Amino acid sequence: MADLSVKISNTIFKNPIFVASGTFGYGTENPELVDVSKLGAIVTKSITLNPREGNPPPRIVETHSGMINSIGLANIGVEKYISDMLPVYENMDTPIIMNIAGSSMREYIDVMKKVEDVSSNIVGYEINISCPNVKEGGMEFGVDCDMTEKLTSELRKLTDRLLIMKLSPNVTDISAIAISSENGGADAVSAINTVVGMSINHSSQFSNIYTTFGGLSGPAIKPVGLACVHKVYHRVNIPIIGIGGIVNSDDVIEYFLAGSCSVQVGTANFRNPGITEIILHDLNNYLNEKHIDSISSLIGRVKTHG
Amino acid sequence: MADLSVKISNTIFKNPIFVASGTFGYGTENPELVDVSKLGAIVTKSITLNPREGNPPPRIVETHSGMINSIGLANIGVEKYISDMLPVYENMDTPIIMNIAGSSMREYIDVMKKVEDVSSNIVGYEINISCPNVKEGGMEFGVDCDMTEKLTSELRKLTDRLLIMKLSPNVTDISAIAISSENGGADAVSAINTVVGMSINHSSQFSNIYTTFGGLSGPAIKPVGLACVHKVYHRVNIPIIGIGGIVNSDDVIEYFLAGSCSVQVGTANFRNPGITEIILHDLNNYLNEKHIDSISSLIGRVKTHG
Amino acid sequence: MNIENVTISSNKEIAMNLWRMSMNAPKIAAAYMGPGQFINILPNNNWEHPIRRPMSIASVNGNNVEIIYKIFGDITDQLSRKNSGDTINILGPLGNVFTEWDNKDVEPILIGGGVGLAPILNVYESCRNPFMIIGAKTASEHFMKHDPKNNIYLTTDDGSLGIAGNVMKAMDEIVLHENSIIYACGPEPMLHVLQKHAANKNIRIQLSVESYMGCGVGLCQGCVIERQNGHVQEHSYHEKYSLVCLDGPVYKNSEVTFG
Amino acid sequence: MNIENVTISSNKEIAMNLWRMSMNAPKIAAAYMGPGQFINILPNNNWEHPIRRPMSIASVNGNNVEIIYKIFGDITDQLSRKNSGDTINILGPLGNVFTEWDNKDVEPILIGGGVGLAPILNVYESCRNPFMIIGAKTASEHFMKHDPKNNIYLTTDDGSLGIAGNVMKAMDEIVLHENSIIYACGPEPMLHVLQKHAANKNIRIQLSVESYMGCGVGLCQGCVIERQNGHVQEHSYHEKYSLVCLDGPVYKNSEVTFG
Ligand SMILES: Cc1cc2nc3c(=O)[nH]c(=O)nc-3n(C[C@H](O)[C@H](O)[C@H](O)COP(=O)(O)OP(=O)(O)OC[C@H]3O[C@@H](n4cnc5c(N)ncnc54)[C@H](O)[C@@H]3O)c2cc1C
Ligand SMILES: Cc1cc2nc3c(=O)[nH]c(=O)nc-3n(C[C@H](O)[C@H](O)[C@H](O)COP(=O)(O)OP(=O)(O)OC[C@H]3O[C@@H](n4cnc5c(N)ncnc54)[C@H](O)[C@@H]3O)c2cc1C
Ligand SMILES: Cc1cc2nc3c(=O)[nH]c(=O)nc-3n(C[C@H](O)[C@H](O)[C@H](O)COP(=O)(O)O)c2cc1C
Ligand SMILES: Cc1cc2nc3c(=O)[nH]c(=O)nc-3n(C[C@H](O)[C@H](O)[C@H](O)COP(=O)(O)O)c2cc1C
Ligand code: FES
Ligand code: FES
Repeated sequence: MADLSVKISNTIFKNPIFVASGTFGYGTENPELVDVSKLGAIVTKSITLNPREGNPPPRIVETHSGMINSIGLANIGVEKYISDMLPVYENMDTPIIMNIAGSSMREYIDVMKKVEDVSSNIVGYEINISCPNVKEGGMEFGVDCDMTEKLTSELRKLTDRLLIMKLSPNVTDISAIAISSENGGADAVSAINTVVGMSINHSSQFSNIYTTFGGLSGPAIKPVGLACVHKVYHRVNIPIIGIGGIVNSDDVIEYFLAGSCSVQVGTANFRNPGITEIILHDLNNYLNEKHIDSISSLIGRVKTHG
Repeated sequence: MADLSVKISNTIFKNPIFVASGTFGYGTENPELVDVSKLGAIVTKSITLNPREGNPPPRIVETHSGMINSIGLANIGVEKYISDMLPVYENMDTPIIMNIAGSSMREYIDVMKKVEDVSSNIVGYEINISCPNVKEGGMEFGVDCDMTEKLTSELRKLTDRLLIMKLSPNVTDISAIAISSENGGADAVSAINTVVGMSINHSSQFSNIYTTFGGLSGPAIKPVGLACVHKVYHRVNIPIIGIGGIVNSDDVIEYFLAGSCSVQVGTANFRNPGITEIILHDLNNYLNEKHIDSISSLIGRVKTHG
Repeated sequence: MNIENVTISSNKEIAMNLWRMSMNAPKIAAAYMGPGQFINILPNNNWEHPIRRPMSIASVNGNNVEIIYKIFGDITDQLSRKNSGDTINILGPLGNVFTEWDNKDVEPILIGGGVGLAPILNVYESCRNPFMIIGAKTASEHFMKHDPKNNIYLTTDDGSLGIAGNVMKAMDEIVLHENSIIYACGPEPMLHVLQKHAANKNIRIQLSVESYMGCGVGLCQGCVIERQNGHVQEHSYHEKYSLVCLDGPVYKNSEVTFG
Repeated sequence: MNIENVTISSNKEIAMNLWRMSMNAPKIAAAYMGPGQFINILPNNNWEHPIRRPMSIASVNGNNVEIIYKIFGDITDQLSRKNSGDTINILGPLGNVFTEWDNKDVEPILIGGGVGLAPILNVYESCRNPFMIIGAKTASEHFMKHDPKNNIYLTTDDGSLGIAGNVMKAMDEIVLHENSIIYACGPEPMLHVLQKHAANKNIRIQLSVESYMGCGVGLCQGCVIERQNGHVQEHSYHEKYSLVCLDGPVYKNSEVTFG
């Protein structure tokens, strides 16, 4: 049996297959279709200070090997997260990583404070500074090194739990933002959030997305995610959680080779909410067949030429 | 019969279907497979001051609905372009747009000067400031507003022919670079060049591309190209040539609606060197069926919500 | 709710571009709750189209689940090329159901437009002799008989079969009672007109709506439709928008807003 | 060079995961120049796989063009699911040819490893009784008889059929003359060893090489292989690298470098 466990800072996860924020709800939606206790971790939907209805429809559209979404951070808000979800998570074996979004430093801080003020078993926070679909998505942080570092260090003061900054690919230099996160005291970075995209119905001439621009995800962006992870890998010493277009165990191996220490599965959950169980099963077989004792031994081990 | 002609500055092209640089060689390669006289224009492979062998293999790999390339600007060099290609172009009806790449302001200038010094019928230049695969690809220009404006204005002094700056999607704010191009005196911008990507063979653990990073193209990036064009459309007054994942006439319509005044077909040529003829034929039928008199009437006409 | 690899038992073109497919889907058939529910279809393993396609259940008989679909794009084209014996992957049953049509006091008026006929036919087959109106553009899109004596009214936009005009034209032939309930599925403009009509006549209506679905199971939040209640707070969740895949696809009276 | 929609006339598994497909391709058959050439295949209209797949021509008879392929990934899997009567789109004939094998003075030694056997069989069928060595991992991958009396040698890595070992083991059985020319196609390590062997023995060799191809027609510059001449200038074009799709796939003696 290959060792699938991975370590981020001082936290050990039983396996590296996490579900990505916004693609798995609050983790409790589909018990018939997926046994969440098998997951390495659940990253919950971005939570903001107040509840949000999200953007008007149309919110999603398929593209070649991908999809664009502009959900607009529809969520129950931090109060309800605390009152309704945290107690549920107390009784779950699966580690919960809470994803937080905000439109100002204040909002991120307020949300985290509220959660830190109550007792809960969540293992960490993923900070969304990279949602391309709403003003409140944190993108003004995600494209700016100074603001990223400042936000990270402010949040670092508030918690001893894992602090993970979620990076945007829609920047000239993702490594710079990763370095700022590291300098600010993040335990890890996750990459990537969605790629800015647009889709038009040639016949009706309408934008297929209400907000015109949305976030591209799915297999189409796997090469972008791998490139971002590998670039960041050479520039920071903290672990990287790989995201983008992962649909099978081969993709997981590739993300590890590029430099990830764990991965998140997003869009693929929509096709099959139980796909992470399949990926985990195949990953185990893969490692056993190839006599790879520990998946962590693959991190960053891609062989380059020349 | 719909009017397919489009105008960029003072130049009228008989139709908006161009072939993209680096995906159609020098325009003379496959006379059996495509009648180039039907094309709106041919953008030739990037030319540098000296000939270049390009990068070692592997240079290309397929990805989901796309491909990554790292050709490394293999080209015959400007001398041979002048001696061997310009005379051929004299006898061709198809407008030729010469694409130029360089590693320094000097190199771009030298290449253009050499071509301007001889007589030829090329209609304009596309300036590659966005090749992600080689140091010499101009990316240091393409990510920097000041350098883009400086380069554009230096080249503007040298020619009265069309001057088109080719933009990279791998930046935080593509509009800013477009504005710099406009300020520098460009007649148009073209967008997009390839998206930085990476591909790994999970089994051999090798990078599938010699240079590790390469440029992602094809249908996978169509949403990215449309988004870039539409963003730029609202910020500049010069025409935009749309590029990225175009494979059929519906895609062309979508690029027009987003704000393009003509398009370039890239990767699709590899699948079928005659695909532009099919696109043109279908485009004509489309416009006739929908009673759209002139394709130019569609530019930027996407209907947005709210 | 189940994910099932099912074997296709038949797949036939029943009118122009309109196909009926039957599949052997024991788990989904067993969990089926009634007309209105849908399944989410994955016809192949490749990722060109990452997202499943929702299709209303047209009937359930024993282990057999049927859909009726129209060829629109790639996936419905691929479906039409499947042969009996081939397998596809489906997820379901999903969504809620039409209600009260099986109440003896109720006089159902079933209205289907375009591919909206699948759930409508499903109700029809469980009712005794209800009124049914099926609308299409032209005769070749119909596969039933215009049979007013048996309460079946077909309409065509071009008048090539049945009543010329849209489904509202056929409504004129039907006397509405206070016990009438309209059950409708079809294009948004049709649902919109029917919704207003029912409100004007003060009769009940149940509408099966469509929306673009990313998952069908409440994960993506993509499939929303706007609710019509006036009580939406500024900071709220799920008051303004309803998830069609979970709360729908069937909505009552003026629950939701169109256009 | 033509693009042709062709009808498949037969498609059969001839050994484990190894298939032979015949198609009716009159234009490509007419333009065909000899063993070594290949076609570039597009089995469907969707863009999940934007790029065609190159396959050596295994034979041309009248309008009939044959390939022999092994199931590696998606596209070869899709090919294996095609039935006779189905159509696919192919581009060809592409590339150069093996030469001199039809010269009476020449004694051809044909060597195919893995899927490299297609062009080798193609030469074989045009030669009178040449030596031929076909290598594979195990017996189930072979579809011919080990028949040394007729100059056909099969090898298997695991010794389950013919000569145990790789193709070099079979070379020991063959006496080389100065008129011998080796014609080889197969995995790079095999070609590499054979190239060195031929140089040592001072005999001629023609190698059909593979490379990742984006277009097959000289447009993408993706398919390069390094040349072995020492005359490369710093600023040159096409001296250091050769385009396999145009200049190859057949290279002579030590024209190209491996690994
Ligand atoms: C609850 C529900 C029930 C439906 N029942 C039926 C039915 O019984 N019979 C039938 O023929 N059709 C039905 N549809 C519509 C059906 O889902 C689309 O026709 C189908 O998705 C088209 O797919 P395509 O690949 O062939 O076409 P595409 O080219 O992908 O799309 C054509 C159009 O189909 C719609 N569509 C595409 N993907 C989705 C998606 N994931 N979710 C919703 N709509 C989409 C869009 O409006 C799109 O413009 C239903 C839709 C919903 C939401
Ligand atoms: C000149 C030439 C002749 C060939 N002749 C034959 C033949 O006669 N029979 C045969 O079975 N195979 C032949 N091949 C190899 C064949 O092209 C690959 O097996 C095929 O592309 C695999 O496609 P896939 O989608 O099934 O697998 P994939 O999963 O796409 O790829 C598996 C492997 O196939 C290779 N490959 C994929 N795409 C290409 C491409 N566009 N160009 C080159 N290689 C690619 C790569 O090495 C890749 O790792 C030939 C290749 C070349 C270059
Ligand atoms: C419908 C949808 C909603 C998403 N919502 C969020 C979100 O609320 N917060 C966040 O950080 N990322 C969100 N994401 C981004 C994903 O977590 C992930 O980074 C991205 O989809 C890329 O991974 P994938 O290609 O596997 O989907 C969302 C993605 C999708 C498709
Ligand atoms: C193999 C290959 C080579 C390319 N070479 C060049 C080049 O030399 N100069 C350039 O400006 N763009 C080059 N490009 C980028 C294309 O011109 C185009 O911008 C990009 O491929 C996106 O369009 P597509 O999706 O239609 O391919 C190249 C693209 C490919 C795939
Ligand atoms: S379709 Fe995903 S939430 Fe309804
Ligand atoms: S395969 Fe494109 S140039 Fe050879």
